Amino acid sequence: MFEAVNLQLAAGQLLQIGGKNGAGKSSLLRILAGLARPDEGAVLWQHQPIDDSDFPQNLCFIGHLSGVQPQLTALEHLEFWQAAFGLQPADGYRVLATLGLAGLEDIPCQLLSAGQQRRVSLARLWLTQRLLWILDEPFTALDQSAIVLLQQKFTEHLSRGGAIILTTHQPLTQHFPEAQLLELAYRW
Amino acid sequence: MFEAVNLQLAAGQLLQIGGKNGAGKSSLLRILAGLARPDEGAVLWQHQPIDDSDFPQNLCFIGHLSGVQPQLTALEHLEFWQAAFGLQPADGYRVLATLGLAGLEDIPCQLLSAGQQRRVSLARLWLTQRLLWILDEPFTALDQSAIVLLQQKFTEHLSRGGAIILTTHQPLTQHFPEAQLLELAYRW
Amino acid sequence: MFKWLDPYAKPETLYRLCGLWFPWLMTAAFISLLIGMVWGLAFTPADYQQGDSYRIIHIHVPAAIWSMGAYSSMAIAALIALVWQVKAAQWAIGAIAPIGAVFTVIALFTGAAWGKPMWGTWWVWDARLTSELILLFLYLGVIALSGAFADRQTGAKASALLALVGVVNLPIIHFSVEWWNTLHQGATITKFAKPSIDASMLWPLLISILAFGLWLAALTCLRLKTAILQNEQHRPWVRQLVSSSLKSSVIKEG
Amino acid sequence: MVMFKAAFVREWRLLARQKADWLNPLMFFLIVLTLFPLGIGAKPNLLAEIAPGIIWIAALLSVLLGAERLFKDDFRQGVLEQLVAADEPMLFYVLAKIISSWCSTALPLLLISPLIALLLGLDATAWLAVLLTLLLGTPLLNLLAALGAALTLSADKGGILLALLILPLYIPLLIFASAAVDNASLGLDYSGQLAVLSAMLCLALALVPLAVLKALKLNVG
Amino acid sequence: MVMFKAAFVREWRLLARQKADWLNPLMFFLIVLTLFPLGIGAKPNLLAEIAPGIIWIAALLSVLLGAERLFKDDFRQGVLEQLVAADEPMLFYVLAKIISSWCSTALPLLLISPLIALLLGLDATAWLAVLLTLLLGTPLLNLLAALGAALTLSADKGGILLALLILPLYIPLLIFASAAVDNASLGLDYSGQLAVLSAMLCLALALVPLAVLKALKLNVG
Ligand code: HEM
Ligand SMILES: Nc1ncnc2c1ncn2[C@@H]1O[C@H](COP(=O)(O)OP(=O)(O)OP(=O)(O)O)[C@@H](O)[C@H]1O
Ligand SMILES: Nc1ncnc2c1ncn2[C@@H]1O[C@H](COP(=O)(O)OP(=O)(O)OP(=O)(O)O)[C@@H](O)[C@H]1O
Ligand SMILES: [Mg+2]
Ligand SMILES: [Mg+2]
Repeated sequence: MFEAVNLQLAAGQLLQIGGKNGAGKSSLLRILAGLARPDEGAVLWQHQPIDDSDFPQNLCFIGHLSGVQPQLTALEHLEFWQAAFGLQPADGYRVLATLGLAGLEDIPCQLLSAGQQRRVSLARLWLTQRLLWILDEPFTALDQSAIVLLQQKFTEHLSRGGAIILTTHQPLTQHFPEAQLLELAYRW
Repeated sequence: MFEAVNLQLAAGQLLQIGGKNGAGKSSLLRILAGLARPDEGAVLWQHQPIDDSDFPQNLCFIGHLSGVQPQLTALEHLEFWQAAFGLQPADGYRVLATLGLAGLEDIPCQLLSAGQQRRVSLARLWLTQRLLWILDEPFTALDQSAIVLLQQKFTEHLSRGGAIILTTHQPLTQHFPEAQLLELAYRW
Repeated sequence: MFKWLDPYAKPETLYRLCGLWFPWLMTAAFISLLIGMVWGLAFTPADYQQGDSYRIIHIHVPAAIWSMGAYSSMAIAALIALVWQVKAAQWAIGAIAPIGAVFTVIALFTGAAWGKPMWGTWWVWDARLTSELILLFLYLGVIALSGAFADRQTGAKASALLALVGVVNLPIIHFSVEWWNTLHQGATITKFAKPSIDASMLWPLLISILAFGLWLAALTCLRLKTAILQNEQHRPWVRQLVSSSLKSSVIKEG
Repeated sequence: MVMFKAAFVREWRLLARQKADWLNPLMFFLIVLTLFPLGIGAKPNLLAEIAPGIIWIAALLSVLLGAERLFKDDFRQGVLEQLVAADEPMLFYVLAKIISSWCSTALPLLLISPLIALLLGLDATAWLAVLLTLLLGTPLLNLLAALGAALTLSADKGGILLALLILPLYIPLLIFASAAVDNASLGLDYSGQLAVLSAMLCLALALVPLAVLKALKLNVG
Repeated sequence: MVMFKAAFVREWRLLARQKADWLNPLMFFLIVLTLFPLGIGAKPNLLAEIAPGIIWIAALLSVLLGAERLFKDDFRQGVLEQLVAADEPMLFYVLAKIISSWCSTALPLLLISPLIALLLGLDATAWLAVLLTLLLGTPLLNLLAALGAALTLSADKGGILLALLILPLYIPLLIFASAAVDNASLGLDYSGQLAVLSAMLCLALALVPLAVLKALKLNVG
């Protein structure tokens, strides 16, 4: 599917994967996240194949699907992920308030709007201390203020030495002048 | 939920409903499309309540959900909607090719990428002669070229006397200087 | 067609009406229940065949009849809710269903208790008993369905539809004793000709039946009142009601 | 009519794509049937005696099990909301769904009924009765299953709520059908039961599709 | 352990939110039980004879019917892919799922078993045997159901494929369990069958969660 993709990412870097619909961005992200296996080649994490390293413990992946359970409330969603990440219970209310969800913490997520659900899903990024974020079109359904918020979070994460790989159809570069861009070509 | 929304739309007009996440855009669209019943007030079509008029026969609604069956191919999807709209069988291949899906007509839609699925879903707009289009964030998952394509289609539809109501978080105005904009405020 | 119904369908009016009726219904139910039970259980002669065990009839028959009565009224409410989109009728379904279910349980339980001395077994799978059991399942289905949706409105409407469909079971229950040969008693008092039961037993029984009916109505009013308050809690008239009742209680205390 | 054809073609394409949709109910039916001899022990007389009831219970459960998916996918993917909004002739859509679900779940059962009769040791008259009652009864099963599926569409309880709603409605059917087969194996007349079954079927055919339609709109709106 | 607790709490919240999740299997069980007397006719002797088999078949079907949803929602909403990618201690997640599914589907059956014994006319010894076999057997049912659910996760065939995969595995269980109850009602010793059941349970407890884990990863990747 891909021809000779070769990429490296250092700490503090953001990599945007671009390309038209169907170019293979999502497929590439799933390979990078270890969810799919490449036909050829390998994904390395600190010079080791990801299967043999502590790569999964350093990864936070959010794909096209939000991972938000419709019957649970936003707060309960966060509690679960805190435990899953092995974190101390933090103040979920605060994170949700940052994301503009104050007052909606106790409503089943299925009653939230599309953008609000996306925000709940992205709230994981405010919790985790993991190094590598792999995000597939994180800006979907978000309004401008939420996009700004998320980009600020990205900047903060990068400045702490984290790395981000993401896809999006909206141009990013003005906010992240140092971002790498990998264009995948669509060929059929 | 809403306070005093009052809007009118004439033929050839585009109405963009704006507002932050959770402002009530989707809810408003569902009410306008007759899928939900307003607690108070009424939706009129050519001066008649929509329940009593030929409104549904003039409507093409595409919401947050794509309406694409994962197991069917793009072509089969189109055939179904042609029949449902009561149209003569048209050349599905041509429409799909216009949308950049040439060569993918016979693949079950679940194997397509997110943006390609969205394109299949939007292909209905190329088929129908219905007057009013109600679209909830139609640009989601689309790449730049597809967005341009869709906006051209909008222009064409408007020039033919059609009307469009849509929501989107991306600014539209430079392409449609005459578009009306209705901003909903988010209040909790 | 039912325009005269409209004012009563307004939640506020309905709430007042329920509040008005409830004390009367409840007192009437209580008094007739007392008369029926005391007369029936203590003062009527023992049956020459069944001895004293037949006295359970004073609970069994009213509960059984009104388990069906409750279902019919629920179905009527469902029809109104679906056809005329009356919200109050939706709430009425939710108000009646649990009461009806309890009546059904009582009928089943007393029937089983009566069956043990009469037929020598708690339970047989005959048509009357089974269809009454189905009635219970239908009630439970209506209750379960109304609670199964994230959107309450959808749940209410869906359960209304189910309640309507379930009406087919009512004739089956009633006529089961005629259509199949069963262990259960044939129609003795609910047939149109002269009841085949002695008057000294009939009168207390009729009073008990009346009492259960009143009881059903009273409880429905009560539950409907609560349902209205719950569903309308954000409306101005409820707020007003609450604040005025708060004020009056303050005055009393003061 | 165009809509009916389109919906029907669509259903058959889906069925053809997923052969399991019609193979599985059949296999489930067979497996449930084999559970009984295993659970009860190999007592031929006993088995022959309970055979009619068991055939019917297995048929009923296998229809029930496939019912949940009937409208679920179309609902999840938003097909239904688009149809409702455009007020397409939804009744045809509903009918096409019900008919093709009957073809895919019940028809195979009819076709293998001789095999079942053989397995459970039923004679020819009893088998004929089984066949006739299945012919009259299974459309009713599918109709009611469609109603249940439509009612529980946006409920997040899955198949078991559906089962709960529908099984009570199946019971009259079960009673008459197994009584018919019972009578047949005793050599008695069972035209009365067949008449009742036909009457129930006619009633359901007239009313259920409309109720399904109503329920679908409820769940989408 | 933290993960186990978190997953467990999450499951219980979901259950508490949807009471139907544990009420419904119970009701389904009861309704299926009532189907038999109806289908077979009111013949008390016959019923008592087939009662143990029937109880077990109904239990099996009701566990089966609830099984499909076990991982489905988490898969559809992308929870699973996020868990797998982050390599969370998935085993705990799996265990929490299985245990809470047992608590919600099988435990209620145990609790109402006296009522069932009454309805089907079983005596006290037979009831005890039913209770003991259910106690040993139902965890096995849930374990296998979880395996089936995990295996068929990304297949879009719904519950019926799952049923096909799992029912054959249930058969040994069914045979031993109903033999035990049969023996009990004849006044014979049935500790042998209980021993076999316990052995099967231990084996499954050791192996199935790992297999489930593997199957989940397969379906997500
Ligand atoms: C669990 C067992 C039983 C159930 C579920 C049951 C159910 C019912 C129902 C539903 C009715 C109302 C029928 C109607 O109004 O059409 C009824 C009426 C009645 N039952 Fe039972 N019953 C049971 C046991 C018994 C027993 C053991 C007796 C006495 C031998 C009995 C005597 C009666 C009588 C006398 C009536 C009034 C009949 C009439 O006038 O229609 N029932 N029962
Ligand atoms: N059935 C419901 N019950 C209660 N609240 C609801 C329901 N549906 C929507 N809401 C609330 O109504 C608000 C508006 O939702 P809506 O989906 O219309 O927003 P939106 O403007 O489309 O947002 P987005 O840009 O995120 O799509 C949200 O805050 C949501 O929580
Ligand atoms: N399992 C599969 N089998 C066959 N082809 C597949 C499969 N999954 C994806 N594809 C094809 O691979 C291509 C790339 O898909 P992918 O989802 O990676 O695109 P994408 O770049 O993320 O597009 P988008 O911007 O629309 O999200 C698509 O053309 C799709 O048809
Ligand atoms: Mg993609
Ligand atoms: Mg929206």
